[in-house]
Amino acid sequence: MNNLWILNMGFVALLVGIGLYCLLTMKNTVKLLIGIEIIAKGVTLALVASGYARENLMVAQSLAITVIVVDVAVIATALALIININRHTKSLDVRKLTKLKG
Amino acid sequence: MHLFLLIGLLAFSILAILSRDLLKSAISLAVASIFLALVFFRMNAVYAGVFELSVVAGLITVLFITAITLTRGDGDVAESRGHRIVFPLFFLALAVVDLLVMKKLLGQIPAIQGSESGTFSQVLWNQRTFDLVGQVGAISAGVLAVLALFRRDDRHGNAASDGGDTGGRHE
Amino acid sequence: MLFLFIIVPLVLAGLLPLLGKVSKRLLPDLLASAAMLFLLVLAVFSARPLIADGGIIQQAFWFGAPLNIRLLLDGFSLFMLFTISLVSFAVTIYSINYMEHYGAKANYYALLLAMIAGMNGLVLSGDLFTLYVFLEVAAIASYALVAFGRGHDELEASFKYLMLSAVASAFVLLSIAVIFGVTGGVSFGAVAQGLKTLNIKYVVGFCSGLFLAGFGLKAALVPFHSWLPDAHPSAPAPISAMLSGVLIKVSGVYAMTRIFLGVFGLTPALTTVLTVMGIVSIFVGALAALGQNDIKRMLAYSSISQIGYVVLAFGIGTPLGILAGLFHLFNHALFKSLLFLNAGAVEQSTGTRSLDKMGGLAKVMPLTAVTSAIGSLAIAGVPPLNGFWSKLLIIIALVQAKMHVLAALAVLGSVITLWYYLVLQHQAFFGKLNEAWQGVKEAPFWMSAATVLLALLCIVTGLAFPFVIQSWLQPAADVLGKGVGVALNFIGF
Amino acid sequence: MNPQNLLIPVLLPLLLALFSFLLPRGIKRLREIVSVLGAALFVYVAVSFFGGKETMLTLPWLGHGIDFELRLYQFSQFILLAVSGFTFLIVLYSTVRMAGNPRLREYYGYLFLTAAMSAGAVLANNFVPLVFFWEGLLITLYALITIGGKGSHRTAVKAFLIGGFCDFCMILGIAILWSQTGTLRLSDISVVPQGLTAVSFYLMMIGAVAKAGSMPFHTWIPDAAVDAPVAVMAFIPAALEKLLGIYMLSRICLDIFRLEVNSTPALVLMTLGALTIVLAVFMALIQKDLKKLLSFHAVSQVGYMMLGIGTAIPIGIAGGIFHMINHAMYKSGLFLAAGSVEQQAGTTELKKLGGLARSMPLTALGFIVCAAAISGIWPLNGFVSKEMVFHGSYETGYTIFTIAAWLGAILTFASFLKAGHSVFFGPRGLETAAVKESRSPIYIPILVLAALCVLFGVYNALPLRLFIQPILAGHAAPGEHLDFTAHALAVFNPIALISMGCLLIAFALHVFGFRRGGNKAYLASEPIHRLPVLRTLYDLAEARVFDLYEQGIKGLQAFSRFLFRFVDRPIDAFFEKFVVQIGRAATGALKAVHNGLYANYLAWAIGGLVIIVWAIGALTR
Repeated sequence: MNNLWILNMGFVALLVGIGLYCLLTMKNTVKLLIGIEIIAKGVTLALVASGYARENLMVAQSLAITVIVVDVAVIATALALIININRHTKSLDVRKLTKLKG
Repeated sequence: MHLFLLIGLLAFSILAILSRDLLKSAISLAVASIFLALVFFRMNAVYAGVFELSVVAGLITVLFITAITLTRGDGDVAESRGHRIVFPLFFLALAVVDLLVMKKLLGQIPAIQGSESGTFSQVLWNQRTFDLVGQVGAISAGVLAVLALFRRDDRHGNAASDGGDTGGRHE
Repeated sequence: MLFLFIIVPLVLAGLLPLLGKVSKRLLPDLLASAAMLFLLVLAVFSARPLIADGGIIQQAFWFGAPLNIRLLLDGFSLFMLFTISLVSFAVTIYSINYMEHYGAKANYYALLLAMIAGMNGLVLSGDLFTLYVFLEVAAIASYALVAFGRGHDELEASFKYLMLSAVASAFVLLSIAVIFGVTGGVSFGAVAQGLKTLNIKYVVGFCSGLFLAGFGLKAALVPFHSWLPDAHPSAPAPISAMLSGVLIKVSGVYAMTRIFLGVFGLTPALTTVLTVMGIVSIFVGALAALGQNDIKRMLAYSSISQIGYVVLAFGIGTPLGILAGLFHLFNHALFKSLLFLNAGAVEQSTGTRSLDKMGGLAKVMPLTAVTSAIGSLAIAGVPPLNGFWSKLLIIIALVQAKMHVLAALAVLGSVITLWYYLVLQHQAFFGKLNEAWQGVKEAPFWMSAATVLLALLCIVTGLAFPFVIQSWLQPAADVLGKGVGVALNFIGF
Repeated sequence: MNPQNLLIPVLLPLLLALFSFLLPRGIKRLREIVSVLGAALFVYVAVSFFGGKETMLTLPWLGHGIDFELRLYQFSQFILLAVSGFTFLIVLYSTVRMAGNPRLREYYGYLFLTAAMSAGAVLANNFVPLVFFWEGLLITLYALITIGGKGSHRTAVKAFLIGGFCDFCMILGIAILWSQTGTLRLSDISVVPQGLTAVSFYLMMIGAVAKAGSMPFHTWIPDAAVDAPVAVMAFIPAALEKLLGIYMLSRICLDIFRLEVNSTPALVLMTLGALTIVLAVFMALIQKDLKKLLSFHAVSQVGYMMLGIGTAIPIGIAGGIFHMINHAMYKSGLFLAAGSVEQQAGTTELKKLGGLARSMPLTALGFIVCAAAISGIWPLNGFVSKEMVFHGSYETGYTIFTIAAWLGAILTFASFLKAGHSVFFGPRGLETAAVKESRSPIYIPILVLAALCVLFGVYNALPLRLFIQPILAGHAAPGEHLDFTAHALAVFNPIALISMGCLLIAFALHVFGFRRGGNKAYLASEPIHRLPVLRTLYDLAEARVFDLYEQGIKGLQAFSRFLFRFVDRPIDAFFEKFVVQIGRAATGALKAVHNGLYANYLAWAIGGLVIIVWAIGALTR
């Protein structure tokens, strides 16, 4: 099953890659968060695929579930931050967040 | 079949990024999640699939949509149109590198058989208990974070409605 | 017993928001401080005998029933536990006065406790994945704590911190996934065992790179440091102290060191990359600090620089280098938290963080000025304070390892450090008293108590450094010095 | 006795110091009351220790032979008793004399800190704790001098630098000794000073005699006499530093090194002593300020002690040590009396004072007794100890030292005749018309000290048997005669007769000078002042040509000017033009690239990852 693992990992790389592309080029903070989500998807896929390849699927699934739960907490915090920021700047533009510099 | 599911996952992810409307993005993300869940089902990872479906496609999408509606109106940010040209180029380059490197890098790993034992719940409860504690921690940290960020303003002393309490940086 | 390190702060973190409804200040103050003191005592007295003959694995109990949780404790993790408990105790008693004007104390303490639970869990875990989970617990709590003031600066800093940190977590997790796919396990022992039998240098190198980027971002090594000068100054002072003093070390340096030295084994390639990153961080941090006008931002850049020293020392990989790195890590935890707490006291009294506007504060805040002078001298490496000894050890280790150029650069970096701390001290505390601060008062009791405690520790550690090294550092250095061997002993994990 | 108890003399004053530091300024009497009671307790502790068995305490400290070791034996019991006694008297005196000083809190704090450090230094049996306490004394001295207020800071720095230099010498000596003997425990070391150990002896001797205030390390004392509070002067340079310095010197000469009669180190020590006696007393003679005069005597008298100890003959050593305790008593008494006069009359300038004996009879009585004691008048204690030193120095065969000591005695008496005459007798000064006697806490310590002077003179058997003999017992050759009480007050021997003659000469000199000065007592020393060669020397001394510190400072200034012009400027230009510019450019560039854009920061991180992965890949073989 090694080939399937490589195929999966290839798609993981693509997902992470487009996630990073989103983070690098997009301006909307919510969009950035979606980029993070896509990276997280890639990572979950990587874990399950690795478990499948090593016939260690049960451990892999529990790891994946943990990742998902942690991810929810991160996303919730991030969205709370974004809503708070929106109250201050009346905008979702990440480029307006450049007050701290130097 | 597996390949098609993966391509579907990728396609909806790309859609989620490139779509100009945030709501469409969020929904595309949910669809991508469904595809990922299907991939999991195909790999017999039923529990992970169910979780992906319910939590990511469900809960996270709800969170996103709530946030988007809360910030809508003043939240429209025009993404540049350059993405239509830049992104395909980027994606192509990424895919080429991926194809070249991944096989070479991971191909050398010999296949060893794992020693799977027990059912899912046994594994989760008996081997990964510590992770569960971590999960509890992460959830409570997340809840506390949200509570802290949406707390009612009960500070006293200097009235700071607009972050004025850190002083020095307001020159 | 070790499980208490995680469960006590975690349970208390869950209870505090409820208790906060009953008593807004007294109860949270009391409970949080008591919990920290308890953990400190636990770390010093109870956990220490456990590692009398090397590391142990302890099964956790929950009301008498055994749980399937195995905690790993050896010299290194005990040392980190001690450092965490010490700094967090000082920070908690400092918060009693400082957090008054922020409000929502119960919530604040709950987050702080969650962060500490996360760090303790990270340190006690013997498994790559568990390490990641607790890393995230500490990180999530720290995002909220950075943004606790909810001003524009805080939110902006917190957001950037979160977004960069999330990427770092993804890198770490990807690496774990690959390692899992290669070896079929995630515990230290299984991974070390698996990697030993396989000959896949490039995959391991790739994973090391991912880990280095991920943990390097948590530790704020150049070029992954960019979030730190925003996040650390924006947070409330005790949290700045906590982040700079402990969090970047636990979630960055500890995790990195544990994996590279204890699981992967230090390769020449890693040594080169680590030392170069260390030296670059030292200089970028120091030079950037030199140009700062915001006192906390200067301290934040200085943290980057000092972390550079720690990583440089670990990168050498010799026993002396490891010892020096550990010692500097501990010392930096002491004096950087001290300096951040003092900066907080100044900010609270004067309402500004701008060095230009300060001046002559020694006259109105003598205690703060003195403790801050001790901290500054210690971090700049003036004998006989603790910073001097650890930097000296680092330089000796570099010379021993025949890295003469790096040694010279490390000395140069230390000169720049002295320079900007003199600037800081001079502009803030000496010279003519700014008219506006005529009525400024010394920091309140608990704040002063925390800073005095840390300042005394700086002096004591400096004077009695052989004792500190003997009793706390040597066991930790021994563990790291044994390299992968230690992880292999825990194979039955 | 429980060895742990040895910590009490160190910890008790330390606690009192802490109490004083922590007690808020507002509370009035409590500080004084607790201080006096605490000091009394300190005396009690010292008394209870006295006569006890030898006790050692060892607490592990830094390892490597560096332990916290204390040792109580006859000598340290005695010095501890003296330290505590003086602490008590000074505290009692300060309750009135220092009242109203705005820095009272620090004053009592540092006073007790000094006592704690002294107790530690006396008891220390390991060089490292010894140096620790010794250096601590330097810091408290600095702090106490600065309490004097305006102008005292400069003197404090001077005292600090001189003390620091000499202590550095001592540390160097200790280091050499350590390398030679391999141990830091005082009681384990006993070597003959030869070669490197002789160097070590000289260095440690410098440390010890400088603490005692010998020439040429004395110059801060007269300055401090003017700037520092008089209670501080009476406590530290007059009493404590003598006790500690001479104690240390005795231990160096008796225990640590085995000084042999007329060996080179012994001769060096004696020469230094004789020079100190003569030069300082010449300076004292012409002083026109009571406190300055006393402070020069404080220097001069050290010479007797050094001379006595330097003889390495039992009677000389006994004389030196006995002189130390005597000196501490009468010199403290004199300083306290001067303080009493200063408080009542507002000045200590001899010219402005006069005829105070009637209005301040008790102070005058104390002063006269103490002055008689320091001048060596039969049967006071000064007579006894000086005679012993004379005998000792005579027995070495180098009569020149004895003659120098006699010369010192002449001038000492002459200068005290002058001082006493101009302050307490003669016509009343115009500005001091309405002077009253001081209050009891001021004159009681003076009278106690004066009474002790008489007691130790008349019943000299008491101190000699009780204190001095046990100290010598372990060191003298077996069969040596150690009981000096028999000839202590004997006047019918050549040496004592010459001493008496000296006093007569001094009296004659005073009368002669008094007449020549137009019946003005404060001018009585002028004839000597105006002698051809001496006059030039005095002028030079007045210009501080002999003050090593001032000269050193001048030399340093010249050197630094040189450095500034030819070394510093070029380096500065290099820094200014090159380093600072580069630093500024780097800082500016770094500030510019930290532009706050998230994408920028993330790009660094990803770039960093790529570079790291590439580097690891390239470096992995």
